[in-house]
Amino acid sequence: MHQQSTAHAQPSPATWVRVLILLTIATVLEVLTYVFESTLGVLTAPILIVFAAIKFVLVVAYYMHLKFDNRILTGIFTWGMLIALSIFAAMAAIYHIYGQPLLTP
Amino acid sequence: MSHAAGHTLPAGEHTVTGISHNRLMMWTFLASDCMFFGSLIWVYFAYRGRYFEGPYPHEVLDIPYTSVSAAVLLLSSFSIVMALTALEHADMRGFRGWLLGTILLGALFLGGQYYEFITFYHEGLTLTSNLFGTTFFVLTGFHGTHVFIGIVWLLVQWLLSFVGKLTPAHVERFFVTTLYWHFVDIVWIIIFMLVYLMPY
Amino acid sequence: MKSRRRWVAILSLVGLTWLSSGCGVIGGKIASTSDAAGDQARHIWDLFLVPVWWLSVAVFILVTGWLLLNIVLFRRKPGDTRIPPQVHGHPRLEIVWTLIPAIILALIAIPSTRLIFQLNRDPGPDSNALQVQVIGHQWWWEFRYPEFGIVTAGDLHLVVDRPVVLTITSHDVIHSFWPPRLAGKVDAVPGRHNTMVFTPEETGVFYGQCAELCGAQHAHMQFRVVVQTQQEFDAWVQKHRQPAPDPTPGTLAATGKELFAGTAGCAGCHSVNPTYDPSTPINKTLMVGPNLAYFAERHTLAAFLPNTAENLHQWIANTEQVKPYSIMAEKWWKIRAQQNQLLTEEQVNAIVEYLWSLK
Amino acid sequence: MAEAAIRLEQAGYRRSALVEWLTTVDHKKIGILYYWTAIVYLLLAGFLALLMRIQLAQPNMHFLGPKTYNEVMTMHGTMMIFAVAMPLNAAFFNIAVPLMIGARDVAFPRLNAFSYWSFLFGSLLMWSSFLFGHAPDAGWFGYANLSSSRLYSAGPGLDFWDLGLQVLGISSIAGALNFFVTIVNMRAPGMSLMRMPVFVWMVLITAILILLAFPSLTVGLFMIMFDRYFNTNFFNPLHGGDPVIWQHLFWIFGHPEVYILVLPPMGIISEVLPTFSRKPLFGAPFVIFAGIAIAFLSFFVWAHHMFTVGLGPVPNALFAASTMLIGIPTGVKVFNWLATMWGGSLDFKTAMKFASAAVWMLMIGGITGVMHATVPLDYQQQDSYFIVAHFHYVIFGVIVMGLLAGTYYWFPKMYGRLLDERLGSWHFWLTFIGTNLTFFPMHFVGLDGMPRRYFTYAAETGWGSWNLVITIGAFILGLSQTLLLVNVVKTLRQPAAASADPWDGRTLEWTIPSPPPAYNFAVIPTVRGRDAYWIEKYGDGHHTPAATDTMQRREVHQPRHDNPGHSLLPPGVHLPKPSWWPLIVSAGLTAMAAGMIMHGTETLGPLGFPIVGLGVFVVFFGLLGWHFEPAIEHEEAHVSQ
Repeated sequence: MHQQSTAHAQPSPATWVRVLILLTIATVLEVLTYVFESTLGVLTAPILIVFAAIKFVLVVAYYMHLKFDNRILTGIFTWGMLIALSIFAAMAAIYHIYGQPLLTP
Repeated sequence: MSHAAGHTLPAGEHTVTGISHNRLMMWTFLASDCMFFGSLIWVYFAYRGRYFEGPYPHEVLDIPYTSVSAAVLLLSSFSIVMALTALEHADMRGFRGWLLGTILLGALFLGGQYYEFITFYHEGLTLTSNLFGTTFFVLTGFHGTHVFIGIVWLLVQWLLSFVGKLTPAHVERFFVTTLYWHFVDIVWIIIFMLVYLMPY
Repeated sequence: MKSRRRWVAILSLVGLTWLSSGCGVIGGKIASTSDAAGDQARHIWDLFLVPVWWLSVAVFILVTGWLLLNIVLFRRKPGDTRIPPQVHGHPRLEIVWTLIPAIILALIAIPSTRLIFQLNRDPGPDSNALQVQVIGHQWWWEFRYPEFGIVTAGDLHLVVDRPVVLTITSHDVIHSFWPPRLAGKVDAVPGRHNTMVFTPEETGVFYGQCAELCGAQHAHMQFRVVVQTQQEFDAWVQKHRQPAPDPTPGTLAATGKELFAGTAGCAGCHSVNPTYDPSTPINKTLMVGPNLAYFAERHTLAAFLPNTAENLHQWIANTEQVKPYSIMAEKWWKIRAQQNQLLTEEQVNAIVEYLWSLK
Repeated sequence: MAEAAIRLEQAGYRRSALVEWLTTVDHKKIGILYYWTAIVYLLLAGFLALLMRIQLAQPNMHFLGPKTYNEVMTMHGTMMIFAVAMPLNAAFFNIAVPLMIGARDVAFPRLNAFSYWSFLFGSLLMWSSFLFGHAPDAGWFGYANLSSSRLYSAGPGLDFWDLGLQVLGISSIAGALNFFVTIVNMRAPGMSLMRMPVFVWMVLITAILILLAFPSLTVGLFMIMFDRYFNTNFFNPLHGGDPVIWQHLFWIFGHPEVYILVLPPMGIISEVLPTFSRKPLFGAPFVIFAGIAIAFLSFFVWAHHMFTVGLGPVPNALFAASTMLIGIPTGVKVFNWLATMWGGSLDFKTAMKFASAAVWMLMIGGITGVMHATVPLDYQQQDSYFIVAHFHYVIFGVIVMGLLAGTYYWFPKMYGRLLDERLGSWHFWLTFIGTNLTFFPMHFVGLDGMPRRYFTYAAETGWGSWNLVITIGAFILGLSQTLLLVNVVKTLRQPAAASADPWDGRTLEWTIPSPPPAYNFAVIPTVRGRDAYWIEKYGDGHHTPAATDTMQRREVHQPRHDNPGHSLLPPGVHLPKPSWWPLIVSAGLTAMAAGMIMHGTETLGPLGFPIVGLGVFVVFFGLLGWHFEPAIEHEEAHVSQ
């Protein structure tokens, strides 16, 4: 019953190839961002994060079938990711915004 | 033909959600593993830049080299999904071929990591040399361990396919393996971005 | 039978309520957080009483009262097979008792947040605040006064009504600095320096201790805070800028000094010079053991014993029994015991005499 | 048990009772194994607590030395949390959850056995540290760098702690995966999520918490292990390492852990109160959502254990606010429980006594919890006996009392007998008085400035008199627990005569005999609402009438275990097959941990890595064997048809 509600075009090897091409392009752009770091300046980090996120979502949605699969699975994985990301943000803030100067030995 | 990697449940299994027990467990485990790698990553990130002595990241990291190995791992995600499609179509020859390809790509990635570690070691970066060494080796090392377990798991399934213990009837079981393999890949997407490409 | 049980319940509840009302059960002890002698401890205790304590009492009475009413009113009679009305819920009530805790918490959160920022406020350069560095060691406290280049251990000297900014760190593992009557606690973490700001409001000698598990002798890591008037403090600083005078030659104390610096090996870890170079980083050790300058003036010995001649004698002669696992027991007493080089009774007496001459 | 033997006899072979317990994959038996292992540990860890109380009864006692005291204190805390409270929870997951959702077993029966065996071996590994004279001594939270540096904690004590916890963590994660999948996938037809019993809800939430919280502990423990074995710098300040990172990792795990411990007992309370009040749980959806809210918030409050660490006023204020938010759903739960009792017909059986006392204890523990969330107050209370009082009110007052309520409540489902009510009443009252006598005065010594984890204190501190009261209370509390054992022994000597539904229960486990047959349900029931069985018996009082063809009638007359004529499985029922592999794999896993501990010692060092290798070998081939073994006994299925 769930399959019907989320019915999509049946993924075929052509889909996998298309995703692979996108992944490759994103990786190349990612490395290029790194190469042109000095030009991009503060934009480097957000651009890198966007490309990584795109790759991440492509693999999870297509190769791992979340796009075609039961929504419950998406929910489970998203909550795990969400809590991990939130704690990451909190830790980053604690250490890099509110952090105190370190004592050097 | 089973659809989208076996929306059909294995014989004799009835579930409320229509998701097989194994698939549900694997996704739940992966959510849990997010927190595992999350913990490693946020410790790495908290210590970022707190390196009292060298070698520093920019002195040792070799981006072109690692870009290739990141691409190798991405490619293995593609080949394993091809193996899955082959199994769904009961194409055992194709399945074995793509699966072997995946195993070899995984092994290539691990070999690359081994070579990278050795190089860093010779440049003076060790587990104990500084905080970068400690956090870098432990984070990427745990990822490598995941890859290694994945390779063993795939190898076992590859061998089983020759003795008739892995057949198109077991597509759901194999699908769960591919989930694990892809997860290892997406973890590397994050590590590659955060550890290698992110400017210091 | 039934009624007796009910009385047990009621009496024990009444008893607990009485106990929890705090009738003379706390306070009046050397570490009571209710007997504030410093502004931080006073602010905290005031916040504890109003609003936290009284709101807690209100919640306690509300919940206990409701529970007792339930027990008294709705207890099933023997043979009663009645099925009570099947009430599934009441959304409006749910809203009410979601709001009640929310309001109570807001009433606590607002003054609490204000106090957090107040307690962490840097008094600024105009405040004439005293600067002291506090360094935790296993298991004793070191105090350095960078303004005066003075170092001491065990006793922290402060000035009444003059704010103090403590910079707290640790030399080995995590400790926590806690003078309960003056202020709350701040952890001493190796590799970090934390600050604590407070103003002592009474003169006297106040008890302090370590509050974070730091190894075997965690319970024996006390200090004393000596709060003095400005004049007394100035005199103390003046005195501590010079080393204590040498004992008269030929006396027992003079023999003790020789032993201290020589065969007894004390000087390997302990200095008797009260001054140090103030530019030394806070996490650089001056000496392995506590600085013993003007030792005779200290209130404690080995970070927990009253500083008496008998205790000192015991400590030197029987370190392993007095404070096992301490560096002095492990690295000095035990090694000397193995090599059969423990000090003789006369030698211990001489060292005690020497240390007691340091005043 | 007898039933399984008959069943196996038909398959052509018979196993001894011992082999049967070692290879069982039946959730009811695994639950009983969990239960008794945890109860034995409860008594052992409680004994450690009494040792501490003797030492602290008066100032300057010389009963335990400083190091021994720290070892006893560390093992008391670690074992009570990981080897008592969590496994007792797991025991009730096993005993009750499949029955309450109308399932014949859990989703992965062999994984369930694996969880139990790795819990047993991991905890035995940790206890064995006493035999080697090096018990862990850095507290149950093992703060780095005291725990992570061999300079400050020599000997293998902390290695036992670190690796033992890793094994226990794997056990918990395996159990949580299993129960998550079971609850999501195996509910009886008609049991939508909102019709699920509240206990099952709390187990579901707990499983999610375990899955998301434990990895952080695992990673932290690995870091301590690397620091201790390979001199890495995670917590080494000389190379910039910050010991506070461990506290973050530990409390990111540790605070959800509190709710991992307390939510299942809260679920038990939410089952016991309605049953003995003859009323449905008041505002059940709100109680469920309160549980979800608590679980979600628990991931964002960890730094309230670290207010004195020096994070700065802004993080402190934010974490204080998020912590206080947890007070709201907790309050909602308490009020809903009280409203459940209001207007009911309250039958104060022992289970009900424990459950209502737990509500009251939660209120006290909750109030002091809010005090700690108030950062300035925490500056004084942190690491003092006030904290010890607070969390013992929660851990003993709510968790243990809730689990004791569960014991009296579900004992018929474990053994087919009802525990003695008179002894139960004595047990309850002595426990209640002992608990309050022990833990309430701790508030006073805490406010009088007594820090935790002190092995002794001076007479001049004035803490002596209350400490004596505490010690007396602790002995009352400790000794009164023997009444539970007396009660069990007495009860088990009587014939198994409990009816299927002794309490006039509300949920599905009461539709089947006590104890249930191996297959639980001959016919999987269809659920028409929350309190599924109550509705069949009496209707819900509103729209749903009682059933004429009740589940009671259909199910209660299922074959009893002592009736050999009915020992055949119902048609179409496949039971999981007993298996040695879970035992073997968890033994291999424990061998890996034990080898690592040996590697850190001087005498057994060279043996270490070979034993780790052996463990890996056993785990790998154990998993292969597991994989090849059919999970279901097909022969039996044929015999029965």
